Amino acid sequence: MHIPDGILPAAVCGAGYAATVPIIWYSVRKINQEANPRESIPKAAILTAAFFVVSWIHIPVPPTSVHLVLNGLLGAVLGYYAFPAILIGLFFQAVMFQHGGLTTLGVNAIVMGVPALLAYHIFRLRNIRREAGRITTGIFGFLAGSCAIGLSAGLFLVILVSFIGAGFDVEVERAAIYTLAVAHVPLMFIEGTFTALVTVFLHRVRPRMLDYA
Amino acid sequence: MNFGIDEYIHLGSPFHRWDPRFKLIGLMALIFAFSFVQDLRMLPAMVLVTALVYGISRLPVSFMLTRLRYQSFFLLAVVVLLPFLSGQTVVASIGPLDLRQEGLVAVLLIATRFLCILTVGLVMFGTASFLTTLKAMRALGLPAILTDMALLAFRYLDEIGGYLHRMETAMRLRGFRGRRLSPHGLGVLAWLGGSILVRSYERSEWVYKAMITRGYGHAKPARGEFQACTADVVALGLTLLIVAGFVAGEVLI
Amino acid sequence: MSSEELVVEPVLKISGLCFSYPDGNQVLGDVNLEVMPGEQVGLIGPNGAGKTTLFLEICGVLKPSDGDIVVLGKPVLNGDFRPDVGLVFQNPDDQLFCPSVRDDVAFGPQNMGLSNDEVEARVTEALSAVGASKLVDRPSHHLSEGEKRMVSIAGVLAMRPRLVIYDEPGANLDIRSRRRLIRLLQASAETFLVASHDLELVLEVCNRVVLIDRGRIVADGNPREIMGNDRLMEAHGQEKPHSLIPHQIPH
Amino acid sequence: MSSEELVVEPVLKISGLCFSYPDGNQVLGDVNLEVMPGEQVGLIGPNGAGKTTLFLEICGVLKPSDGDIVVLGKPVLNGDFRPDVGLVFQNPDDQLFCPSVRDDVAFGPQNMGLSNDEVEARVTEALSAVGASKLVDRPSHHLSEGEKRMVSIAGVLAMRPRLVIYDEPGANLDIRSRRRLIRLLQASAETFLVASHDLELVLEVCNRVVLIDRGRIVADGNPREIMGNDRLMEAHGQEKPHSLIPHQIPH
Ligand SMILES: Nc1ncnc2c1ncn2[C@@H]1O[C@H](COP(=O)(O)OP(=O)(O)OP(=O)(O)O)[C@@H](O)[C@H]1O
Ligand SMILES: Nc1ncnc2c1ncn2[C@@H]1O[C@H](COP(=O)(O)OP(=O)(O)OP(=O)(O)O)[C@@H](O)[C@H]1O
Ligand SMILES: [Mg+2]
Ligand SMILES: [Mg+2]
Repeated sequence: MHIPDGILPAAVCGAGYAATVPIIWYSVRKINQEANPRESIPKAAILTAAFFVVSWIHIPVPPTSVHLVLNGLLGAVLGYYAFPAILIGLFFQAVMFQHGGLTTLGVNAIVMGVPALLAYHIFRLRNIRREAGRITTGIFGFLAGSCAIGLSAGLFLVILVSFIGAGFDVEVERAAIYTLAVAHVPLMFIEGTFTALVTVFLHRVRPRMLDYA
Repeated sequence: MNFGIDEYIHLGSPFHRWDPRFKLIGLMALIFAFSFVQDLRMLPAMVLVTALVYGISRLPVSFMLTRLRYQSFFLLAVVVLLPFLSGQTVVASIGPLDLRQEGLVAVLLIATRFLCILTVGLVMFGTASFLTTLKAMRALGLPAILTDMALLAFRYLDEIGGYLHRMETAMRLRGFRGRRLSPHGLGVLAWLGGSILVRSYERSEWVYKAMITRGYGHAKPARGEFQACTADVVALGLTLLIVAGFVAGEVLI
Repeated sequence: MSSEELVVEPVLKISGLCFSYPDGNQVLGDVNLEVMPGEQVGLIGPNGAGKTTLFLEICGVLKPSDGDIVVLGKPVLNGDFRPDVGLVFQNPDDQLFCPSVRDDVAFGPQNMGLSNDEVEARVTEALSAVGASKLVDRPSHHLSEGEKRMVSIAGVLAMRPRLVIYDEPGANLDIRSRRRLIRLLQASAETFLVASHDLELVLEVCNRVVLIDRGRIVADGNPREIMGNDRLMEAHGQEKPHSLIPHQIPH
Repeated sequence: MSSEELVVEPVLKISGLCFSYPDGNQVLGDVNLEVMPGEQVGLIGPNGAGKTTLFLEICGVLKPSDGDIVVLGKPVLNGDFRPDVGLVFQNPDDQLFCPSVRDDVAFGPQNMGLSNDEVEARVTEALSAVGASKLVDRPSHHLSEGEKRMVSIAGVLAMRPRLVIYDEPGANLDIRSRRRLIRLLQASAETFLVASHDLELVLEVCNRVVLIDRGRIVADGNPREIMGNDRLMEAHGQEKPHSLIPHQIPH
């Protein structure tokens, strides 16, 4: 779900970059309000690498296998570090695998990163009434994971269809969006389930890792 | 684990010698100029400039071809679908499908821009080690939080990739075959992912301790790793001239 | 070879094994090795000699460039799952990925398709074999280094392998845990291969030693003879274990 | 203590140090230790005895629950950066956090606020002290275990600490690299503390040994005397090193 180079007009790419600036600024400000922002940098950085690696795990979806995006999980675990983490992850991908693009880095960061921040806020809700148990954690993990990927897919499609090429039939456009959106429902389910399972695992093994949220 | 992107950093072409900060600015500007192109008549110039850049960089063509592989699916989808879906002017019909002119033009534009940007990107990142590039970005004033995180993430990517590799092997040797999608199978994969996160988290706590015993955050690291000479500036000027040419061409035509 | 040995089928038979990693340099060159039931073989050699690579070959993880590996009469095929060969990894963290010790030890038996009761019995048996029964309900990520080592061994033993391979089992252990490991290996009835830089450990648990350097077997035989051979050991970056050195200091 | 020693300022003076982790259980209880310049102290004790915790206290990473630590006449404050104390971590991968060897060795000196030239000189000096000058331009993650160890030591020596602390420096090394490390420690003029489960190594490099168990110092003195004391060693989960054991087998 990364938009490659060459597809989008320069103005949209530029707008994407421009939009990352305030989000990064906001994230950094939130991070600096923490008790010990210095301590979290190595944590967030190494977990960025870890998320990158975890997304290489093949999830079997017969007849093939898929890689998960995991931006919901990333939001749940990294909180405000999620956006810088995603920006860095996308940059690595663009440089090392030519996956995604350099001009579209900003746009892709918005598509992946804004839903991650949303997931963070969703996942935080689990502690709203009392300390969350395993089941509550799982439910909110599912919501965080599936909402994040759902929103990302939505943004991705809207951007792609509105800016690619020279104008579609309205009908074709609507049909394309609907088809692709429906195609993403199983993906939302898998991402949500995987996120739920991982958050429950972390809750059981290293609850401290979920402290951000 | 940088997947061979720095396989050819020892070739010693002018691009290899170019100050990485200037190279980043120049080639980024060029890439954006390419993405600005909307007119078919600009395409030959774009291809020519790209070929020139790639030729000067002395990177082998095979390098580009292997890198192209990763994105070819998306490109293929665009090439196959767009001519039928986009635009009004029908130029031909294949059965129930109409081939449209606007779609064809869009495909040509997209494919060329894609290839040219990818190629210039390869020159940008394939002629210096990734580490040097990251440091150049730091020297260009990217926020410290981003460059610190990127440097650390880059350092530990290989190692964490090793965790995944060995843990998957260990799982396979104990009979795990994750080929079918089952609740149990997905659960095991989630444990695998979770374990990697936990191990990385623990590593990060030790890394932090090691960093503060060596004074992390006490003084800003001294800068001045890069020294530009006249040639670097001239090269940047030349590149920006080409960039200006593209923008002017696009606006005027 | 005596005629008696010929009747017994070797547990492991490697002939003419060669291997290179994709980046080109040859890591194993013409390895020949035969291990008989009940042999407890120590594999020694410097870093990068190819010990781990050889183990991965035996387990079918890596595909030989040339040569054959036969375990218990059946050739090892690349990617095959062979419950009769168990590999204990150098770093227990690579092997412990389940949330609890029970899940972890049960992982192999479950994948072998055993019934729940059978799995449970295997878990109990394996954990008591390594003396870690108390840990069964603990999360694996909270154990001490020595405990992790024992649980990872239990996870392998629970599949009842007939050939167990230990890659540096003594690494990172304190003296007490190392002693416990040595006892476990001494008491073990399985045929095993153990790679180690801790030569004292090899001396205590093995009845045969194979010295490997740069992907070739350079010596094979009695532990005391090989490790007592100064010239040989030094030539391959090893040191004679202290327990084989005459004393300078009176006690 | 003789009157002569009293004139020399101790490098390290710990008095009445207690420490508990936030989860409650006490890890260090009333530790008192004085290290004089030129002393090379081996710290031995079972897993979980509190060796690493003690080291983190000395470096000011952890805040004592009670007691004082004074290094070179100046009290250690929590969170302070004290370039005169250098800690070499057990796992070099924790310590080599910069992507290249040069950056890593330069990290400490840069944070001390030295000029670029000075930093460069320190890097060269430290790398040549550990015999790793060739590695200066290599990425840190592609080094062998032994190389990583040497580079991580260089990263600490580059700050020119007057007290160097080594946490299990011999772990994961093959015999050749271990020997190189022993040579380095034997040649070192700094005062150092070294924690190790490899008692032979301690015997070779230290002129004093401290035995710690469950957060308390239970013995302190001459290496041969302490490690030769069977009763003491066994009571604290240690084993007499082989080189101090009379031989059963004739050579
Ligand atoms: N994935 C890999 N790709 C390329 N080369 C590799 C890979 N893994 C190992 N090697 C190389 O193969 C050689 C043998 O490595 P191996 O890990 O088998 O040695 P070893 O005897 O187990 O060493 P150690 O005692 O350090 O565990 C080394 O030179 C190593 O650099
Ligand atoms: N971050 C932590 N939180 C809580 N307890 C801890 C933490 N780190 C260590 N401990 C506990 O403190 C005790 C001492 O640990 P420490 O790491 O200092 O031992 P050590 O002597 O260095 O052991 P080893 O020989 O295994 O390195 C152990 O019981 C350990 O479980
Ligand atoms: Mg090995
Ligand atoms: Mg320790």
